[in-house]
Amino acid sequence: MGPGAGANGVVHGHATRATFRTSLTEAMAELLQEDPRVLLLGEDLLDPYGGAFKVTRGLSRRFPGRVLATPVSEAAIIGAATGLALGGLRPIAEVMFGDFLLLAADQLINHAAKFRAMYNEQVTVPMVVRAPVGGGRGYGPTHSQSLEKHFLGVPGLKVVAPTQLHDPGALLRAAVEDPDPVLFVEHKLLYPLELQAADHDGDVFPTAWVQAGQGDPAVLVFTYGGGVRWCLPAIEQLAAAGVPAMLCLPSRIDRFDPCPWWLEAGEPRAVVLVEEGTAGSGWTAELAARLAEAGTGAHIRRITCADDILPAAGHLEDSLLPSAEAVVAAALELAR
Amino acid sequence: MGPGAGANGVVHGHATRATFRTSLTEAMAELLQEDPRVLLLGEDLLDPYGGAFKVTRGLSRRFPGRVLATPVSEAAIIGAATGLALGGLRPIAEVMFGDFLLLAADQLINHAAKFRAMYNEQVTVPMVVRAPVGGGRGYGPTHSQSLEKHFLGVPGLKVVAPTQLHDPGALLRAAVEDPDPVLFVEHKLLYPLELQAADHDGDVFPTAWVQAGQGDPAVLVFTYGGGVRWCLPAIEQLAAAGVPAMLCLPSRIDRFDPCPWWLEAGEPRAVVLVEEGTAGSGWTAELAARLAEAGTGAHIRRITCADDILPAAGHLEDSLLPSAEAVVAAALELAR
Amino acid sequence: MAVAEGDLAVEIYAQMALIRRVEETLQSLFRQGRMRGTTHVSIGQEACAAGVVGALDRGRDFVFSTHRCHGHFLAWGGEPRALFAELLGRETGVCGGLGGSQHLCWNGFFSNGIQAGMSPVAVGLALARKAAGESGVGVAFLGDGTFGEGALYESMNLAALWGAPLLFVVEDNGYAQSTPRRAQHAGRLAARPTAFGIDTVTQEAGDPMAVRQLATALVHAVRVDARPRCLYLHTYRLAAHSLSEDFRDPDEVEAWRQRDPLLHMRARIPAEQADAIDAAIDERLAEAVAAAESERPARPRVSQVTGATPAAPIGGER
Amino acid sequence: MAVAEGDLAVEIYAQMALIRRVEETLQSLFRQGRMRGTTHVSIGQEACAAGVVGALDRGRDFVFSTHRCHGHFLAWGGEPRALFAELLGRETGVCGGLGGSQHLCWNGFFSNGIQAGMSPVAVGLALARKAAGESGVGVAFLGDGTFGEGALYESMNLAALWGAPLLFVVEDNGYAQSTPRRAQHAGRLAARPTAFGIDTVTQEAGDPMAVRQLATALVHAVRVDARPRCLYLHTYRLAAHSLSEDFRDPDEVEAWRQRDPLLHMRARIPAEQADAIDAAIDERLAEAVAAAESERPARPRVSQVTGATPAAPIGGER
Ligand SMILES: Cc1ncc(C[n+]2csc(CCOP(=O)(O)OP(=O)(O)O)c2C)c(N)n1
Ligand SMILES: Cc1ncc(C[n+]2csc(CCOP(=O)(O)OP(=O)(O)O)c2C)c(N)n1
Ligand SMILES: [Mg+2]
Ligand SMILES: [Mg+2]
Repeated sequence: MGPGAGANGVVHGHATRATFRTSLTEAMAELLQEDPRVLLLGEDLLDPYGGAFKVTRGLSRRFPGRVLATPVSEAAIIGAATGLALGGLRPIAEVMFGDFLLLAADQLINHAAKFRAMYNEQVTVPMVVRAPVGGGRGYGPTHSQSLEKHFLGVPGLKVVAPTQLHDPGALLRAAVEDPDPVLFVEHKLLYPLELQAADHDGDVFPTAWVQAGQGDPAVLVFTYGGGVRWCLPAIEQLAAAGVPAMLCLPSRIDRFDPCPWWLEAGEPRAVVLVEEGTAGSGWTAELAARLAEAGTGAHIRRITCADDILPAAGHLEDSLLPSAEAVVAAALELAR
Repeated sequence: MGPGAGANGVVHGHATRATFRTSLTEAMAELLQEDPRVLLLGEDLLDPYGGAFKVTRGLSRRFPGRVLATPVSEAAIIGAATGLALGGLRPIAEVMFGDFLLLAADQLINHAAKFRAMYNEQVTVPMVVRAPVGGGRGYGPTHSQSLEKHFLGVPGLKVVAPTQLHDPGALLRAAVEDPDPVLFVEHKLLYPLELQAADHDGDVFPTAWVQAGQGDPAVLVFTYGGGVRWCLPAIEQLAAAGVPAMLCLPSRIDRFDPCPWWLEAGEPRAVVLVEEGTAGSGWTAELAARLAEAGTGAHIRRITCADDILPAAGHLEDSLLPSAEAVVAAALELAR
Repeated sequence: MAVAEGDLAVEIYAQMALIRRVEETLQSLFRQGRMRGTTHVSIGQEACAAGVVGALDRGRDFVFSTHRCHGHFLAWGGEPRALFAELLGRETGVCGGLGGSQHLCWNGFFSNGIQAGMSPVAVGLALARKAAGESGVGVAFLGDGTFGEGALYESMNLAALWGAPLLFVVEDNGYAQSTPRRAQHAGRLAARPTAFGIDTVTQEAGDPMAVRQLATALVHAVRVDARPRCLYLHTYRLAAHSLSEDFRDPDEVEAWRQRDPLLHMRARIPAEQADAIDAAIDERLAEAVAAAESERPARPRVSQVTGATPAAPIGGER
Repeated sequence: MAVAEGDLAVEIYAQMALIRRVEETLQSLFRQGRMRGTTHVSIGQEACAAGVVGALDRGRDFVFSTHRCHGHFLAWGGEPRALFAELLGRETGVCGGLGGSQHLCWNGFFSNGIQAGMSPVAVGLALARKAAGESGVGVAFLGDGTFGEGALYESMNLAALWGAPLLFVVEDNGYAQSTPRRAQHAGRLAARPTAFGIDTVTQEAGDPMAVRQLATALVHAVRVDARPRCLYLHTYRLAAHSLSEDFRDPDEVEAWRQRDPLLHMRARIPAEQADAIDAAIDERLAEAVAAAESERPARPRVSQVTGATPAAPIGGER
């Protein structure tokens, strides 16, 4: 779905104090209220604790019996959610840290994602797996990763990543209403942020965009999820330096095609692709490949986490992650 | 390591009857013979059965106590191998079908691959995980996949994929001698094939290449592992059609940089990237991204498995997998 | 009682004989090269399928099976013709030729090729049915080798903790592929479910009637209190693990062949009746194979849900 | 005996007091914003670390720990200063500042942040040491919540099957994060290792001397026959799970605080001796913190083993 398709430039009107986190919490409350098939499961979701990142806080009190605290069993959580979905329910499972998704990789890829296709459309698995991801909090190598790249390109599996420039709750609702399993990755650093208005297209999982500077963008930046924290300042800095730039933020990141956006943006020469995951066969690799295959001739630079573990020490972590400076530098070099 | 680096055009001299499978078996026999630290573990490895694909046949009889048949516990197999490696041994673990690697994804990615870096170089994990992968045998959706793409771009993890144009046994030896964990993927259809001579560079994990037709190649094809079964006939067909073509077959597929090869090949306009894994953020995405980022300006086409489960029915499976025809067609279109 | 028991014996024999003949037919189709891929037959273990699945109510219950699933599928009422068509890659196969031998789905029956992978899924479905106020009971079949997989224990714990109406049925045939049970497991397997709060009953599957009786009682118990149970069956497969060679001690196999539960059941009903059953099965299967082989090849999937649109050149330069 | 026992009590008290004060120091460093990230303290559980780790031989044994690893690390002989430096992100940290609170490695001590993920690794290392003919014993610590993870059972089975010289030590503090044990597990947890062929002994960790005695006996038993055992300790953490709020019933926490094993141990040795120990610890830790804070920031890793060379433009056109 390109920007041309359903682009309508609608700006979301959010309650003044809505944050990324409350938007998600409220959406789950509404879903639980409206649809008896919806239920939540995951580790430590119950009140008063309300989940490690407090996204489900208040829900178990409001909806007794509809929020389930599970054992520390990631594979069984996802497997059970799959069975609940097969049985007509609409489970939203939480994996406490996205790093632990690897424990459920078999359930997600060899079970949930396969059933509809391999059973010849006799069943669907309308399940959502929420997972907080990302670094920047000094949690160290096993609690800071952005492993969603390993779940891209999986037949039958969608991957959605909201930012504060989307409506995270609406995205979660769309994921719940989707007939297929959706991996829903939430960057930890975004939770406290207030939602921000942005243009977006009309897709069920909309792509948001922001332009900085006047005239056709000389630089087009693509990122998703937590990448917004570097790319938003970066395009402002570029604009301030006289280089008009556009940031494109898909919310559905699997199978995202940057080409229509590049055309729409006026075929800018410079394209910067940014992701927090480590280098190699990730999200930006797919985008770069599509831009290349389509013959855009764009000058492309990927900015990713370095090819290394994420250290606990904050200054080391920062030195490996992307940054606004890196995005700006790459953009200026390409646009030069 | 580009072709310039250690290219020596050496052609392997193999015993007449050596196959892909016997090369691996013999290499393991030699390693067991030479190095008391080497041991094998995996499901059903013992004689007379000798493993699901018979790669370890004869070894448990020749080396009693050095080949361990495990329970059906993929996570524990890889975890135990990791501990054995920490303890100074050189384990070679077999995962019966590459599809089951997902059950060990956490062990591979959050444990084995991380230890050396996250423990600040105090330990190494010299472990090899062998896994037969790929389709073409009608084994259905959970026994036919090429999931190695999900293990690319993992800090600390190498991925090696031999073909019959390499020396599979030598590659396995190099993997065993490597200080870091190596995922070693063997395409099921290659096992019975006789080894074939080819040019190769001087890397520990060499890249092999084959040229078809006279003069500078108009088309450069990259693939690995099982992809050789389509690409080898494809370059011959291209040559027969008057289009000189070159096939480049890296054995180490993680972090492979196609750019030096493209330069060496005379900067051909047409580059076809072929992998058996499904579309999206896979091996060919990374290659295309590198070619694009480097500003090669090459015309690129990726050929992958369709974005779908691999059906059991043979004709359906064939219809989703790449083929020599698809490679030829893409090459001709690009080179036109 | 005698009459009812006689009827039951006939029913069970017919079920077992059907399974046996279907799988023998599959073996010969593979041998003749008329099928490709691989398959796992349950020859010798039919009492497990006939005994357990027959205790279920097809209207509300459901079955999670394994790689060795044909017997369970047939006992559940699946059509031999649809099974043959599936393995032949025909459009009319159970899953349109997509799944093949290990990946079946039909009317509340599911199998998958990943050992123990279906156990948490079974827990989830059982809980969904329970939440819907249906009194359905699920059966989750497992082999002894599958006790190697951690996901099984996560599932047993969850099933017992949350009260999933699920009967775990273990078909302990003493081997996982080529490896004997004692080389795979420490402790006594049947003690494991108990340690996860699941009451477990052990039974020799050589007596199909006893299996049925026990399964009926257990399914009833699960239905009543919606708590999981485990039925641990000792059985033996008389055929090789899959299509590969059988390396077990021939004497051991022969000893079990002498105790073939199918023959045991056959002896419990009148010979003419058994002959008639056999003849009817042979006729039915001959027709089923012929029909399946004449059916159209499986068609490519229509809806590719999350399919990417193929990249097409959009730049101006080509 | 009285003297020896007195010595032992002093040793154990000193160990426990050190752990307590180190973790209290960590808490206040975090509160003051001098550390970032997160941490899990073992306040209240020190008897497990002091009792068990002290039973090991640092020359040949090894320890696999969990997210709640500081106590185990210190009991193993790890330096408070190196631990502070690690959490402060200093070059001289246990792992050069790379691992942080949960990911420690030093001299045969390993921890990782993935629940149960280290258990198969511990089995492997134990087998390697056994293969080398060393009589080393490994301890693998676990929490009650960690019994949710399937990998643990795969590991217990393998350990018992292959005879890994490993002592599984469970610190059952009744909670996993915010969730009480009874809301996570069916059946009796201590029965589970037994079902995998691992003899299990249960003990209240309120009595540190008894823990040491039992641990010593079990480590010896494992060393002699190279078969795994399990020591199942009942304990309680007096602090919150991590740095977040503690939602447990304050009365419950208070009741356990009254039974604080550290006070119990303190009462078993002469008061002046205890005071002296405390004072020495305080002095040592003040120095350690000051030293750690003055050390150089952690340096980027040098060898990036499998690092990719950054893509550089090679085409002629730019
Ligand atoms: C996760 C996984 N690991 C390994 C296999 C390969 N495999 C297929 S059947 C089998 C043995 C299973 O043994 P058991 O559970 O006893 O069942 P049986 O074959 O005896 O019926 C194995 C290891 C698999 N299908 N899935
Ligand atoms: C695989 C995995 N899942 C979840 C977590 C998050 N987590 C950290 S500690 C913890 C609770 C562990 O409970 P327990 O084993 O009882 O240890 P305790 O914290 O009580 O010492 C959880 C769920 C994790 N670290 N790893
Ligand atoms: Mg078996
Ligand atoms: Mg606990």
